[in-house]
Amino acid sequence: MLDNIEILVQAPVITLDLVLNGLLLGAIFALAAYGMALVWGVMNIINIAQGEFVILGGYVAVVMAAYGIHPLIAVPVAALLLYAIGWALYRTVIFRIVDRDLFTSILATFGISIVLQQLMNTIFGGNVRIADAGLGTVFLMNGMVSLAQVKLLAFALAAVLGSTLVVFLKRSRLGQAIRATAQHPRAARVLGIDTDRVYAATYGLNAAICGACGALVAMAYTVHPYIGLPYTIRSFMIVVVAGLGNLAGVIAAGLGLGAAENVAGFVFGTQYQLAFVFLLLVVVLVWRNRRLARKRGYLK
Amino acid sequence: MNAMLEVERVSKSYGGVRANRSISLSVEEGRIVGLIGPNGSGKTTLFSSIVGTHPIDEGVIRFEGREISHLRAADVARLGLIRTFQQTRIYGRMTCVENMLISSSQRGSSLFDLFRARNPLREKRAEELLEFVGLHPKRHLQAGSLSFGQQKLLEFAMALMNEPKMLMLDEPTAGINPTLINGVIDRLKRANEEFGITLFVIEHNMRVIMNLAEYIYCLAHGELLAQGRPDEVRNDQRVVDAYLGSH
Amino acid sequence: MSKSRRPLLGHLAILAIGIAAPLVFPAWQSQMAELWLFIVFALTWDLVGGQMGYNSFGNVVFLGVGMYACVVTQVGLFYQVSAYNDARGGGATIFTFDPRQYFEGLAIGLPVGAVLAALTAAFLGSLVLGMRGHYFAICTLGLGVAAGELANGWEWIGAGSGMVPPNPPGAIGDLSRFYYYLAFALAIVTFLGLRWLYTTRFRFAINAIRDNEDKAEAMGLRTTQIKTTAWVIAAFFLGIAGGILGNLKRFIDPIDTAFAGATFGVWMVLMAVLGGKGTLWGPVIGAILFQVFKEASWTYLLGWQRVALGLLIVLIVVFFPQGIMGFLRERFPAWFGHRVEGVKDMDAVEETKAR
Amino acid sequence: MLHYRTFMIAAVAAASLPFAAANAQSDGSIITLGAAVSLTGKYTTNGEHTKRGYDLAVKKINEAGGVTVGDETYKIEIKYYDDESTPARGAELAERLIQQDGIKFMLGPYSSGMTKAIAPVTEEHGVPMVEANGASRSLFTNNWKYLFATLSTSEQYLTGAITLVAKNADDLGKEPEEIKVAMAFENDPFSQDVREGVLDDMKEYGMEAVIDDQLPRELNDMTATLTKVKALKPDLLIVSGHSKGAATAIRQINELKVNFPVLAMTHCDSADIIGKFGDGAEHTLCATQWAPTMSYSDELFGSAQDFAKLFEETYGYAPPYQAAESAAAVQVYADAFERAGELDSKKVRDALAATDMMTFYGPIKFDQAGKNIAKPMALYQVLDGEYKVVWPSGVADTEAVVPRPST
Repeated sequence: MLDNIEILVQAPVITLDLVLNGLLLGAIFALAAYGMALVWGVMNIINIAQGEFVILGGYVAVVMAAYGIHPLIAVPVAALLLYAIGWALYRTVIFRIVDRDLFTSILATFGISIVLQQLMNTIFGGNVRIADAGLGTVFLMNGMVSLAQVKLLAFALAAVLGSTLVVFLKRSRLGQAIRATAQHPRAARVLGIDTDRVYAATYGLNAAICGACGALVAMAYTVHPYIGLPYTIRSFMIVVVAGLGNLAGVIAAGLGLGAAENVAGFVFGTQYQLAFVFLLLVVVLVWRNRRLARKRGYLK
Repeated sequence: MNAMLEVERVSKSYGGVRANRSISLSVEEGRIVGLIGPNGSGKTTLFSSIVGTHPIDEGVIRFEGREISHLRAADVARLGLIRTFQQTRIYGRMTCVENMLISSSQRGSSLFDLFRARNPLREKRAEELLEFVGLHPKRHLQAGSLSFGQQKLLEFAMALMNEPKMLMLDEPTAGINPTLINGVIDRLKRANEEFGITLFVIEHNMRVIMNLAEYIYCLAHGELLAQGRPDEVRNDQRVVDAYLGSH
Repeated sequence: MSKSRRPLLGHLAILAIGIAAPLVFPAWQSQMAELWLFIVFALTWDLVGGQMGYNSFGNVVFLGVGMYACVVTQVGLFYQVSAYNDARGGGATIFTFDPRQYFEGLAIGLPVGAVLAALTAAFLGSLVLGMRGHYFAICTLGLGVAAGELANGWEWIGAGSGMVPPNPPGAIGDLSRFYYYLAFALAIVTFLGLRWLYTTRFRFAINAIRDNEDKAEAMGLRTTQIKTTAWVIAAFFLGIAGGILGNLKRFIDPIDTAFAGATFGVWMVLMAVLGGKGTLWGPVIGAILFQVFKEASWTYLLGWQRVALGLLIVLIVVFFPQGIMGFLRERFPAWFGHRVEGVKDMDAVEETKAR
Repeated sequence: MLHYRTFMIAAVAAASLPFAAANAQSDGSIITLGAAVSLTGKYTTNGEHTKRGYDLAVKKINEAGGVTVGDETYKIEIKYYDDESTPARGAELAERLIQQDGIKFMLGPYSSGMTKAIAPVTEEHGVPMVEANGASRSLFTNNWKYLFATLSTSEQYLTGAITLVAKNADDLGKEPEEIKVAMAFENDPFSQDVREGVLDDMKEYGMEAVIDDQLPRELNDMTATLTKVKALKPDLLIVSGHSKGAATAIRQINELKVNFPVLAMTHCDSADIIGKFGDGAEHTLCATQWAPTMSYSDELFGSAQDFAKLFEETYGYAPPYQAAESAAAVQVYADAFERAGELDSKKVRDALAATDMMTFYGPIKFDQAGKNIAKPMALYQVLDGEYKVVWPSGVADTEAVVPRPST
């Protein structure tokens, strides 16, 4: 561990490399997290099937690539398909748990995630798949920092998608309805907003975001039926850190997590990378709780 | 000298809003003291500050001469200072008797006491107090199934079960059927006389508080506006203005 | 038959069935042993999740701690743990345990596992039990996964290669029968222990926390202390269950066996919910039904069993959240001692009192 | 209503459970082998290769008339369960196969972890298990009597790579003891055992490990490790993490343009790195148990090439070695049944222990511990988009290109 830190101190450019690559991955996490924050904030549902949506989107890109269609085209296609899937899931299951407690939604969406994993395994096989976008690599600082173009592209697309979403939520009628419902469902209902439809759209929108995100994952990383969990967990972590309804926070936390994770993996060894993420989650929660707790001491 | 509760220059703000500004008051042992004031004048905030639900920004709170400003809620309660809530809080999925049994005084008791065998004295006391508030026939019902008024009575009984030295009641008659209010006042007075419990009562209903309290403090906009005996306060022009102004 | 004797006879019948089952159905004994452990899982989860209302996804931490602590003790009493675990890569040493060593290790290992799990609960509880509601659920989820990942990186206990519990000496004979009875005994002790616990005021205290924690605090209950105690009790029994499970499974994978949040961790929640949260018998019934469903789906729905499991979770949570006991209580409140008296004469009583 | 239905379903399931334990064992003239393989979970791909290997051999043997035991001929069947890629489940299913389904002969699962979980069970019940996918060395240090493995054990997987690098150290401008090795192994029983073997081999030449990272099981990014590789410039990078590790490594090495002289890994063919990455996979050294170009043959399948062709016709892709070694495991059983002359577990075990046969997959002969000592491990190299065996020299198609030409 110490020699790893030594490397970083001696060659700061490596830190830069780690951080930049981490930021690129973080953008994808942030995108998925934004979807999770949307569903959580508007519908009060924690969607454990988030990662499975991402992987499903990835498979859309993989399948299209297999038919010779450039995976970039898969980004909107995956979003559309996943919107439909999300909408259908809402109409069959999710609408029944909207007004129940978070615990119910965690368990129910966990069930959904198992089913999705299994179906993906049956349909697409258990193999590791990729969608090749056929892009090169960008070098900086005498080749010491290398960034895959596809990751840069994914980063850019994530940014575009994110800002489109913000504009959509601000400007469009549906977006305004979603925001109104998030703030006060009962009042929204009184004002004539069909909250049920808003919820369906929100859940579909989240799935669509994940789908687009997944297509990027398939281009830049790998997909596999059982690898959704990391995306769920990191989305979760990001939302918890950033809080709901705080887009800037979600982006900052997403990018920060990506970078921190990469540096931690380098310093502690990759075997502790995931443990680091989770312990960070626990530490953040405990710290938040401490901060919120009153400063009154115990009676001695 | 025999002030049981002393509040000295207590301030508390939430976000940017200053809910309590340098409030000082005291409640003497054995008395019934009222706290009135228009909506949003900081009465409930002061209660919460006293019993330790949240930290105060400035000031000192003493109970029986001992500073409790930094104690947590549970520890304040264990000293014998118990509050009730405006929106009643009871244990909805437990029966009335169970509600009572877990409400007995925690003063000086340890975790271990929770594992002790049943205590017939405690059970008898619970029945008596349920009888006292008129809920005895409903003692085996789930508390959550009671009407709002009955829940208020149950909460009152639970507070008595705790054998507090001082009981702080947040609007004990709010939401209660007007025909039942006299019964509530009667029981509060009996609790004060028979059980020797000092009462500190937030009340909106002027008729009730004038009837009940021996001394009254009035808050407005987070500050102490007036104090005195009921008739003094009632005739205080500032109090009248505050109430009228709030409408 | 008198009313007080009926439950006694019922209990005796269960005891008889439990003792006779492995002799009658020897082929099923390891599944039945697992079932008894599942009952312990569900009962202990319900203590915190059902009775106290703190839905934990991290109880699997105590299972894993108990499992590792027990097995490490079993080995450590007689050999160097690091040497034992290094040998997985092929050492010359062969580690054998004679019957005395084997049972001695187990007799010390199980309590060590229980105590360590309880200590872990005390420590973690003081950190995370201050949180309310869903933040607690999330935090425990994180704890469960983090524990698995840490164990997965810790060389001393075998890291990702896992750890093999001591090989039982051949003289012992049918090992899974031995563990069946151990698991059975643990389930009985846990059940009776919790049944006693639920007769004390401690049960009222944790129910009060479930129903209204602020009120409980305002009434002088030190809630964090009580919550931690409940978690410690759950962890204690889970720790023993972990030790038994590790030896029963004979190979401890850090993520798939010990800190198996995605399987045991979720199953314990599911079993309690299925049977009915906040009841004594609910988790037991839930565990039985779940185990039967699980085993049946493995036989009849090969390759689709996880789909079936996922659908089961969704169905239970969405359509049957009150569980079997909850359902029965709604329909037949009288069975549960919830007396409902004539509402009409109640109002009359109230009126007279008020006058 | 729904509650009643739930209840009824559960009740029916409960009632029907005991009947599941019906008679599966050799009624009439069928021998049933039992296997718990990964049909779901993270090892699905390789579990499938394993199952297809078994199935193909069974089909072929039955077509050829089955096995003659004593005076009777038997057909072979396999009873499968899905272990979901979790060891805890594997042990349970083994017990189930033996106790409830009455299986007397077991085939192995996929992966070392799963085999580790199952072996104690089969051992306790005295049921022979011929396994083809548990390479971990520790499986063979327990004095187990009923465990036999057709494959070479894990410590041999990458011996070839170390040897080749040591031999070609000159071309790297170094002495063998100056060679710097970077290691990235998944944190699972198999890969960790491969690591142990690599460390032993390195010690022999005095090589130094400059990176020793363990990859998480939920692997989706190995940037941290590859950045270290960039910084420390090792001569050899070794990666082992089943199919997922192989695919992720090659993808990111190419993307980050990490340059180093030699890359060696496991599971190239089961991850199909050539199909996925084309040029990106060029010059990678891959551990393999078997290759279709090898010159082994037997009567059932013919040559290795014939097996490969048959497999491809049947399943539509070239057989990874996992399929070949699994098919061989069934052949071993068939052979042992015939030699044992009766279907008694103990007798069959003794016959298995005495196995000395040639198959399309290579020679099979078990040592005391039950591992196959007759067949060497081999090494592929990806050359011009094809897997070429480059080591050991006896079976090599061509000369290895080490280090890879710098581009």
